[in-house]
Amino acid sequence: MILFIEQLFNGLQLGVTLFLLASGLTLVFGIMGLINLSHGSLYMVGAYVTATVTNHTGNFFLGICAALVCAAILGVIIEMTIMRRLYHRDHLYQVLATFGLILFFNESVRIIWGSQPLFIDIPQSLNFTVNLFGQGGYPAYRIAIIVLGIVILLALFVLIFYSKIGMLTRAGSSNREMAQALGININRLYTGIFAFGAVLSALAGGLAGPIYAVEIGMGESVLILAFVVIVIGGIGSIKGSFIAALLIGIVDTLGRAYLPAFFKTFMSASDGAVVGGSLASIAIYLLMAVILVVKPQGLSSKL
Amino acid sequence: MTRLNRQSLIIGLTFLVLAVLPPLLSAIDQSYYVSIASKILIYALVGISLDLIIGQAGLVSFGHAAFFGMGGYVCGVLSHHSANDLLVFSVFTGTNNALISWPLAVLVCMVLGIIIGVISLRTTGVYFIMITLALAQMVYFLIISIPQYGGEDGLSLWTRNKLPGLNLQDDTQFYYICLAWVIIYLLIAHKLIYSSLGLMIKGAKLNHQRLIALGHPPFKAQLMIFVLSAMGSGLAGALMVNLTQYVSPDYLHWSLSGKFLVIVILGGIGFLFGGLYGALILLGLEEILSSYTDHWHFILGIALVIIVLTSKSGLYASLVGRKAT
Amino acid sequence: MTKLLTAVNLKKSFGGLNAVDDFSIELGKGEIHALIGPNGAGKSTAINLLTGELLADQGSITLEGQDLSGLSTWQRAQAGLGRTYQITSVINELSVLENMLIALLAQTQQDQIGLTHVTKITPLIDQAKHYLQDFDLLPNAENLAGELSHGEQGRLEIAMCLATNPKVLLLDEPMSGMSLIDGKNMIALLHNIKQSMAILLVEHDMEAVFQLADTVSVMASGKIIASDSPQIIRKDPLVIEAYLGGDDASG
Amino acid sequence: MIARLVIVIASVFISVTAWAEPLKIGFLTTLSTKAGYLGEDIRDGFMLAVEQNNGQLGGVDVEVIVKDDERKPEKGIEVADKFVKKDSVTLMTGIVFSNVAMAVVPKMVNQGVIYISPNAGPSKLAGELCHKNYFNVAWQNDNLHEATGQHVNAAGYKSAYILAPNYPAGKDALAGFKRFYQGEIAGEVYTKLGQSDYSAELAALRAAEPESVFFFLPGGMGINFVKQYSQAGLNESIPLFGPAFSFDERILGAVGDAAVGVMNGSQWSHDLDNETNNQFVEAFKAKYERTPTLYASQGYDAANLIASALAATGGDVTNQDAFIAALEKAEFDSVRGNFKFGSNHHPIQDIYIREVIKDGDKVTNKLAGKVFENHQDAYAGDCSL
Repeated sequence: MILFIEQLFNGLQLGVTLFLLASGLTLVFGIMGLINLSHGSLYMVGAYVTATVTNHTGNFFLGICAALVCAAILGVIIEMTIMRRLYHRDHLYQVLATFGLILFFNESVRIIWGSQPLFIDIPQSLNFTVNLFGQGGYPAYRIAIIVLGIVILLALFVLIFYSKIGMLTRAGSSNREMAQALGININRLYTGIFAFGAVLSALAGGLAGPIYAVEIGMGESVLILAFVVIVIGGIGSIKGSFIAALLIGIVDTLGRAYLPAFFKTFMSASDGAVVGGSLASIAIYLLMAVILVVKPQGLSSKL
Repeated sequence: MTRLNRQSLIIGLTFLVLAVLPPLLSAIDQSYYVSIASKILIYALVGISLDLIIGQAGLVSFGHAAFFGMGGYVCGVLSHHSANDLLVFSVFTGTNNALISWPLAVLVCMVLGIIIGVISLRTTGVYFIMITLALAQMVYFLIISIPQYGGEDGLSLWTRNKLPGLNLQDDTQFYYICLAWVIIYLLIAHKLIYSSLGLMIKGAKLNHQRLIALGHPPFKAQLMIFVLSAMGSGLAGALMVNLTQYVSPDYLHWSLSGKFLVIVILGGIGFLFGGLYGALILLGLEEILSSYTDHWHFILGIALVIIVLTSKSGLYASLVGRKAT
Repeated sequence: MTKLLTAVNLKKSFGGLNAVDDFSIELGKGEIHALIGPNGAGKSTAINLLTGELLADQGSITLEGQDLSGLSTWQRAQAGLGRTYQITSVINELSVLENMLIALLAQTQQDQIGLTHVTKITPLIDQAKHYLQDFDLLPNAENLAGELSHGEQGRLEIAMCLATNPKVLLLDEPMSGMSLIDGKNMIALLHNIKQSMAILLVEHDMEAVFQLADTVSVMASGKIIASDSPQIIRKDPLVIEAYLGGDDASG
Repeated sequence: MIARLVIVIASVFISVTAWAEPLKIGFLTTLSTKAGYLGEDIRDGFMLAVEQNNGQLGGVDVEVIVKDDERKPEKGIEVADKFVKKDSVTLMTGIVFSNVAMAVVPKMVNQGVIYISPNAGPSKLAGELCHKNYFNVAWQNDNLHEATGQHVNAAGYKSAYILAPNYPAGKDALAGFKRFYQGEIAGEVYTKLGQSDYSAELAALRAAEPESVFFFLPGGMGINFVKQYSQAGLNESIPLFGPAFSFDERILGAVGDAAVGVMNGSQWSHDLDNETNNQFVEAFKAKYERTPTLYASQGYDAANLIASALAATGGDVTNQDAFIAALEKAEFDSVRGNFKFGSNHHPIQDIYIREVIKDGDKVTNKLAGKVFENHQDAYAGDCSL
């Protein structure tokens, strides 16, 4: 039974990591109607900058801050030069332009940092295990991520629903021309939102660095999951993305934990593992297909 | 020189060059490039079939690699079984005869197209893009988990499929087979686009509300064109597997679906020959850039961004001054 | 006069707001039934309930005895319910002729849908041109529908509806934005098509309403407050109050 | 504009091949993607040998054409095709990954090309599909897993929990381990390819309470697994074992202290004490400022093997049988000390177990003992050579 709780916690942690990435994506997509395939690249850049600065300064939090600043600057530059011209273009052209950006980012990282994976360890202050479940320890770092994810969710809620900028953002998203007519500087607002999305993605990358491998193309595998999250959650909905992120985190983790065991009961050990393993990887996409068939606009399409 | 006959001049010229390319290349001792040209034609076939549903029906599929890969796997599995005389599902004997495996590949893709089409056509817009991506990823993970067909290592075909009277091992003959299929598919697409069925599909794309109010649900017509597009990509997959004599899950990967979209956009959406020029431009760029530097992705990435920012409706279309529908 | 369409106490509320409450109406063949009322009275919502674009919370709709409530929009259209939209809904990027062909192929000429080249289906083309001639649109057969004047687009939309031989035609403010001449042509047009079908005319242009309508229903904040011949309605105090904005006409 | 584009494309087709007298060697390897550093190491090892003989191998001028296969079989096929048809190459090497090797090698050897694999050693090419033109100077894929299995067995661990990705090389790995490990298998888990989070598998593993854990997860997957293994505090309670693929010097750089204490099976280590190896390690560090990995050692050996055959046949590659006979003798000083070929052109060699230690602030491997003496792969019998 304890194992189940631990798996549930693992699912929660994966869900929160996905939410960090997906929140930036759904903001940009929901408010500016922009499909940004290169969102994963900012996740990668965040991880690389965090790793490099941490290794030089020895201070993980300094690394994270450096990554956030770098992502903000990068976000502003990309938005002003490229994204600004894409808002009114068809989704397909957004896909083509951001597909090009993926190639550009992957190759520039390879030129700057080389193709070898980078090393970054958990900050010493969090490198211990919490005796959460009696016999086994649960890495404190992962609990920190869960807590941080929830804090960011609340912060986003306050920002969107109770702050002036949030109000402007919602106005901008529902009717861009009207907002502009009322004197809101939409361009600066959109640059701000895009940069904010970039910062969120880089933060997710920075935090994921110590757990996962910091390597080229790390953004793309996570990008697909992030798109699944925001579609299931309802595009543009922060609340929806959080629920969907947790749902996918848990389904994927429990699937990987229990499906192989389930198939082993009536198959040979290796066949059961193979069938169970592959079904686990299909589970998320099956979940998305089912939800889209039942609710073609995702779980909740409100902001 | 009005826009129309400048366009038909370029198309005519293109097909002239394509028709004489192999002898031309061997004349200048570059016959190696014939197989690269075949690859461009195969990608063009996918581009044309994908452009059918994006251009005519407004359905943006991000999962066409599923059909491309599935077509390839049908051929790969059949010839794998015939080479090692194992039985498929312990019932059918494998075959290396193109007259059986190619139609079968197209048939399997038709069924897969119906399944994915029926599910995906319940959604519209961005959700359609996402659901096709999700279903294609499921096909990818399904195939990769079947141990006997090599999973990640893929399957090698010892020889290309056999066609009576022709030797497909010879690159030039294989090139002309690919060219023939591209032309046949173009004719089918042309017939569909200018038919009454094509008119209804276009109408549904441009004003879905009016078609419904007239009592004509576009689902059946959209499914039909979706399946036709799936069959085209499946055939291209079968040809690709014969060209490289190898099939692997990479042919089902989502980045390939992305590449197909890039080809359609580069060629110009809704333009019948768009897939051909998109494939020529993208693969041409790849070939040129990769011969100069290992970091060609870097340059291709920037080139794609510039192409989107400068042209309104696809590089080729803007060259000919065509406005995309 | 045979009753084609009868709607009995339809109700539709969005959250707390009762957009349409206890809405009943009957449309007879060869009769133009006008539905008037201030903005926000629920007229468009009522039409959308009839066509199925909105699902009624309560009430029933029958067309020649056939219950429509379970049917989707296109099924109701196939049952003989045509409609136009406040913002004329034609296919702007296609030619006027192609618009007509699509309207014919939608139902009446459905068996003509196939792979033969459109320009080669001469019977279909002739029939389409016949409609265009009736609606004085033949000269711009090859122009794009989007390039037509507002009046011409209105006529094209109605011509497309007629191509499906509807039993009932729901018109959503066809006169809005019309020039004087176009207005006159439209009134004449509605006059001579009304014999073969029942027409529901939602309109603000009182001059047109009183020229065309056989009966007039007045709607205010979701309810029908009066339904009678045009002459009686013209003098009904309740109607005047609803229009001139008494205290309760919440608009 | 379109005219200019067509001319540019045409010009590429007509790039005249320079007439070259030196022997061309087609070096097809993986340079891009996140596994690019593997190809770089093999190439650096190979080129070091060429440079030491100032641009020659066995007294023959060589031109090594290095091309990237982007870890895609179909790209590998395309480049290999170009080597043969455009550059008329008859000697090829360099492939890193088994799936690329399976796609390219059979086609090339059937066209008369001699292929010397510095890395990928799929079981099929060692067994039923072996070919007189195909040599593998590194190992057969299962060897390092077999050695680790043998070590875990000898060390007396009664139960083992084993993991690998859900693809053929993964199944070969666990089969290789089980071929020499007689103890109880506490769990056999196949993970998703390219998976990054192993928390679910680690929790299940802890619950199974095995005495030892063996895993084969190449590249980034291995990095993630080892890091998460130590973060879950498992490295104190359950010893971890694996093949050298997840513990080469450059991966240790990305894993750090999490890997300390892990035992891994390898046919080579930088502290292997023989004259050729010491010289190779010094020369590599001098030229590239980093410690060589086993991949670099395999690239170096491949070059010296070719050099020995070229010297024996006076650089005449046209007489293939003589050249192949010279390759089979393998009269070259391997960095692994004794090295000879089995009947199926795969190595018969000693295999060691290495321990990951902390040397100052650097994490590296230390030789911890010999597991196999003159070990041959399990597929030699199926080969008809």
